[in-house]
Amino acid sequence: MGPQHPSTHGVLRLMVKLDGETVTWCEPDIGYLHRCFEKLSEFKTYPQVIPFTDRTDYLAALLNEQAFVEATEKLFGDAIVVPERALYIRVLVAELQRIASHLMALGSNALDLGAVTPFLYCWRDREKMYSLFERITGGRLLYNYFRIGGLRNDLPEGIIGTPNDGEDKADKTIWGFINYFDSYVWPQWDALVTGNRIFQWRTQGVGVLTPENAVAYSTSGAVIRGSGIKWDLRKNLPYSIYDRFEFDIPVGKNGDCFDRWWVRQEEMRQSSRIVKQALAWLSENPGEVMGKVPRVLKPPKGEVYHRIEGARGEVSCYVISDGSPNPYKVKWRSPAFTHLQVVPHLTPGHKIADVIAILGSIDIVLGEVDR
Amino acid sequence: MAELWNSIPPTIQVWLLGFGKGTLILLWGLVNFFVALMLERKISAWMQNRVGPWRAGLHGWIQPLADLLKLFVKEYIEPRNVDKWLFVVAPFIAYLSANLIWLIVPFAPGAVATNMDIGIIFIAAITGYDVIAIFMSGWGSNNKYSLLGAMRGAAQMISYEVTLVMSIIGVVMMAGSLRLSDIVLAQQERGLFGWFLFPQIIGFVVYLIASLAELNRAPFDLAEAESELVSGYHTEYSGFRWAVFALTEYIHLAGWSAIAATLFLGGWSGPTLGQIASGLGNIINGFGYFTNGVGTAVGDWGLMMMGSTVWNWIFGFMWFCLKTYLFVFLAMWIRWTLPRVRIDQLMDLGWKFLLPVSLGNIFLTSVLRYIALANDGLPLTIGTYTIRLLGWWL
Amino acid sequence: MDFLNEKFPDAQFSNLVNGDMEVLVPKERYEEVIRACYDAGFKYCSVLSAIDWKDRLTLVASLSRINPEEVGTKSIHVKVDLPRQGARIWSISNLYPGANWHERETYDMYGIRFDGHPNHRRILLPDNWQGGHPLLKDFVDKRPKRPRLVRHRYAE
Amino acid sequence: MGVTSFFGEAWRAGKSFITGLNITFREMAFRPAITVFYPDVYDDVPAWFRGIPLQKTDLLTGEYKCTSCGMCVEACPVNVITLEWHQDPVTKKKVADRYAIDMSRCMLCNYCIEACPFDSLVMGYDYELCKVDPENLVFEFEDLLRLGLKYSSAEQAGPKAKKNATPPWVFHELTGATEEDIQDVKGYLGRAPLGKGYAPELKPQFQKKEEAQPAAAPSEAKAPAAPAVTKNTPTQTPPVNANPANVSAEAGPAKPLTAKASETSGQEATEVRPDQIVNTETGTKDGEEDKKS
Repeated sequence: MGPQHPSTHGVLRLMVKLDGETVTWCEPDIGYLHRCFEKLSEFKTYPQVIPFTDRTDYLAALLNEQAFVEATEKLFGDAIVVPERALYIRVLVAELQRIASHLMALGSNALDLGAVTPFLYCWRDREKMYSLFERITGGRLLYNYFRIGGLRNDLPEGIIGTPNDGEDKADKTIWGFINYFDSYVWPQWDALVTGNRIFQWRTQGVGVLTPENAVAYSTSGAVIRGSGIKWDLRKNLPYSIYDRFEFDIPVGKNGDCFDRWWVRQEEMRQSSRIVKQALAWLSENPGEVMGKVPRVLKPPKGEVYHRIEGARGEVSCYVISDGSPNPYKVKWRSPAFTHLQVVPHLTPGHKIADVIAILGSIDIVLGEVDR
Repeated sequence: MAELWNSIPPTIQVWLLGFGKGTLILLWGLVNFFVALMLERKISAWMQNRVGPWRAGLHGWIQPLADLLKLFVKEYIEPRNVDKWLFVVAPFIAYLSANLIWLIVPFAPGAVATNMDIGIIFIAAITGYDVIAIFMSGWGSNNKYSLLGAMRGAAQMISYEVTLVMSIIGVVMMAGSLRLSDIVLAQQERGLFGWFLFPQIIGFVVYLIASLAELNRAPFDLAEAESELVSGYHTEYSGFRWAVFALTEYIHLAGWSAIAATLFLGGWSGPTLGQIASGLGNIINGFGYFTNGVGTAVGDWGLMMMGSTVWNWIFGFMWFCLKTYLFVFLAMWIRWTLPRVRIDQLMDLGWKFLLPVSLGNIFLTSVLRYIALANDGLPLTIGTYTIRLLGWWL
Repeated sequence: MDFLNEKFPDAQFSNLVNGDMEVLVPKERYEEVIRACYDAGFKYCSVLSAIDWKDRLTLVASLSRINPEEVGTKSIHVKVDLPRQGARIWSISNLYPGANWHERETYDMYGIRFDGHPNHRRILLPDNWQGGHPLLKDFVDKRPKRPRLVRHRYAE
Repeated sequence: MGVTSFFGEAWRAGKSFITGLNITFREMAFRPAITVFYPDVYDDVPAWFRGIPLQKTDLLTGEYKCTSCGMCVEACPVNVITLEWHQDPVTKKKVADRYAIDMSRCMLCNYCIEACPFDSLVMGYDYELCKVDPENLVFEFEDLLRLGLKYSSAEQAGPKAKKNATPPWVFHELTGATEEDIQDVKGYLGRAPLGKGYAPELKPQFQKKEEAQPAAAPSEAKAPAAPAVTKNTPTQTPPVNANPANVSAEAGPAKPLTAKASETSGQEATEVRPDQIVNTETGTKDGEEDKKS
């Protein structure tokens, strides 16, 4: 199956042995999108690596930037102080990005299961979101917005909006989008796809990952939470300023495709909660968004392993500095790469249609797998 | 004209008629393809907040023509190692089987290509062709996706054929004939809203689901499931051969919708121009209370028009198309809403749910009908009134 | 994390900037340390990679504990120094199935061989790749470079 | 499977299907299409949009702002900027021989703009950069300048303004840009500039002639610089027929310019249209040059 196949989310090749329609053996073959990110980083200065991190997981680019930027800031220690406002804006855009990424995950999963219309709805709402991102950062998909020590620019004027902005302002103000999302998008998804019996037939009891295996296979994000382990690095390893926000972690029960789907769907709502809190803070506290940084960034010698909760799971970044402007080594731990290992474990015994469902439910992005 | 026609020997007459009807049916199939394809694209677009095709023609409504022309001039790619004969012939067999359905569909009073006694059986028979075509294309393509799609398609169509016929039997029992024209007439006799849809609601739902499965349409489009088996049995096709498959799909859709309209919605039956006009005249006359000239004139004209074969045809045809496309719309609506089922769930649904339900429907229909017929002549009491009501109902 | 201190007093301990603990062990005791960590509840292998220090390679395995109640969880980085040429080491992927592909990637990029790995092949690079192990510092890409595009006047 | 669960399942399934059908029907019937008819209608581009890096020109002096310092080349993560320069033996300044951006590899990260110490680079709003030939995606200095004119502005003539600056039409000669190119009448590279952020403040010869016309009327007689200007511009500025406003001022694109080149006309222009601040500035500047000549 693949590399050119409509539902492999990129260029993934799944070698599958079939007995009739039942899968007996499956192995992913990756590397078709390898772009030498880690080698490339060794030749770039620290700021220059940021746009490349966008390109690993292109559906959640801001979260990758967050991982790398915060790792580098940790290397600097106290030498770089990021302004409060920048931290809040980072959380704000990261959570918006998480909603966008989850929307895409749900949409493509629905498409894999044959429902085309939800996918188009996902695009419709994501477009609104991308207009917001475009206004904030200047890019639609690859933003290059975070900087070491702050952000490129403050939020543009009028983007926050007021808490009673409705759907008509969904692509103009963040409040407008969040209200539209809470009142329209989320219930629509819930009724149209999650409540649909065919969808439930297709996903419940398919691709069950037990909690033990979820830990053993190093899964994270929605996959480990779908298996019933309440593990979220935003809570368990509070990076940035996530300890100041109030949100819950949804957990699944059975660890099947439906639970992973449901966790994602719930998480979007929690993200919108965080966004609301951040918006409330931001509309009251203006200020700088860029801290004082030297013109040439030379972190002191040292190494740091920074883990954040990306949209798909644990995005972590292992940066080693030798005191020069270029990182000595950057290791990118991408969740999709790790999650894809589970596919050979989950698929045997299922029908070929379930392979697609499982692949969709662990939500891989091949840009991130191959880096 | 008539003399000229009579001067032709009867054998040749038959041939000429056959050719004429066949050409008309094929043309009608093409018309259906254009309309249904465009409807599909537009309806899906509207459901997804899009506008759909927009450039070709006014708001893109002649897009199918442009597509067909494009597909005509495309290269016919024939992959290596295909079974050439099967590969080439398969789309045309599918096309044939789709068009054959239209042979027995009554378009308007008396307007039917072949008024067969065994209409329903004929339908059941020719759907078998489609299975053969799909399997030929899947096997001939020499492609794993095609083969899987073909196997799925064959399994699905064969198992749903049973259910399909079972769901129709209720209607046949009520009409007492396998001939489609008779079924329409039986519904017309039952008066306004005497369609078999109401008494046979179970049969109708089963028929709807089974025909969707028979048509390989979502949520049962397993044979071409694009996210699993790239494009199923027609993965390897391109150019005009692929276009023939597309043609087949939409003609088939319209054909099954036409059958559904005939069986359950009374086919061409519906108020004709004459009936409307006479009814209008009756209203203007105040149902006889204040007869006036205008009302009488309109009513008389209506009575005159009632005898007009041409107008009855036109109106019958209109009602027929309306009902057919109601079903086409329904199929599209369902397609763009629901996700796809899995093959084992499909089989479960077919054999474990729809078949028992349709058998139960047959049983229910026969029992009620027996009771209703048996008690037809009894004096009017509350009990017998209920039974009489049932008798109308069935 | 004191359990490691007690068990392996000879290993080198240090702390990373973000509070993670780092333990540098000799190659022979790697398996022992990993098993000790595993038994102590560190059942989650976050990442496994290597660093090329030009004179040696350092294998890093980051292990952490999945405990939903624990806030501010710390991970252990087990480090092993290896020679640059022909490095072989015990594979942890039977203990941590999640490290399977990370080990394959480390082999792919640094050339470290893992004994007992269930599927020891290249992963990101093609199986027939002959160009060496790209993340080594002395790796030279011998493939032809894409030429710079040159255009002198606007042609359209 | 018991009878209850049999029919219960059917009921649940039917209910959920009808919910779904209801949603799609409502979407179909009651909500408008969100399609943007792209080649006909362009969506809004926000102020921060990153299209293509372009070179700005100081419209007051007519000089490009780039000093070939090479900061952008250093900052570029993908090395798409080619800069070749030599040192002018007289002025001891760097002169760029070649400055090109290979847009086939540019990833629009904005670092060159941030690195530029002279505010010379700007991210344009043009996003339709498709070319048949990848070699046509190499944008040379002339192209960058020509396209960057839309985003250029006239700087305040402070004490730093050079006295012997190049006359304002020089970049015309350098880039071979016609008014059509600058105003992007043909939609040569994407869309016309937007008002947000970078409002184009253009030299009079690049503004619509309609606006220049009232200033031109009273001072036709005094046009000492007219020959010089016509000498420089005619080949590069053919009569532009695409713009109906230009047809009325067919007397030659140079004439209104020269008319504006006097102090009096500049003042008159402010009287007629007080919002044309740029015009007055440039007018005075040009006037000084007139005096010198």
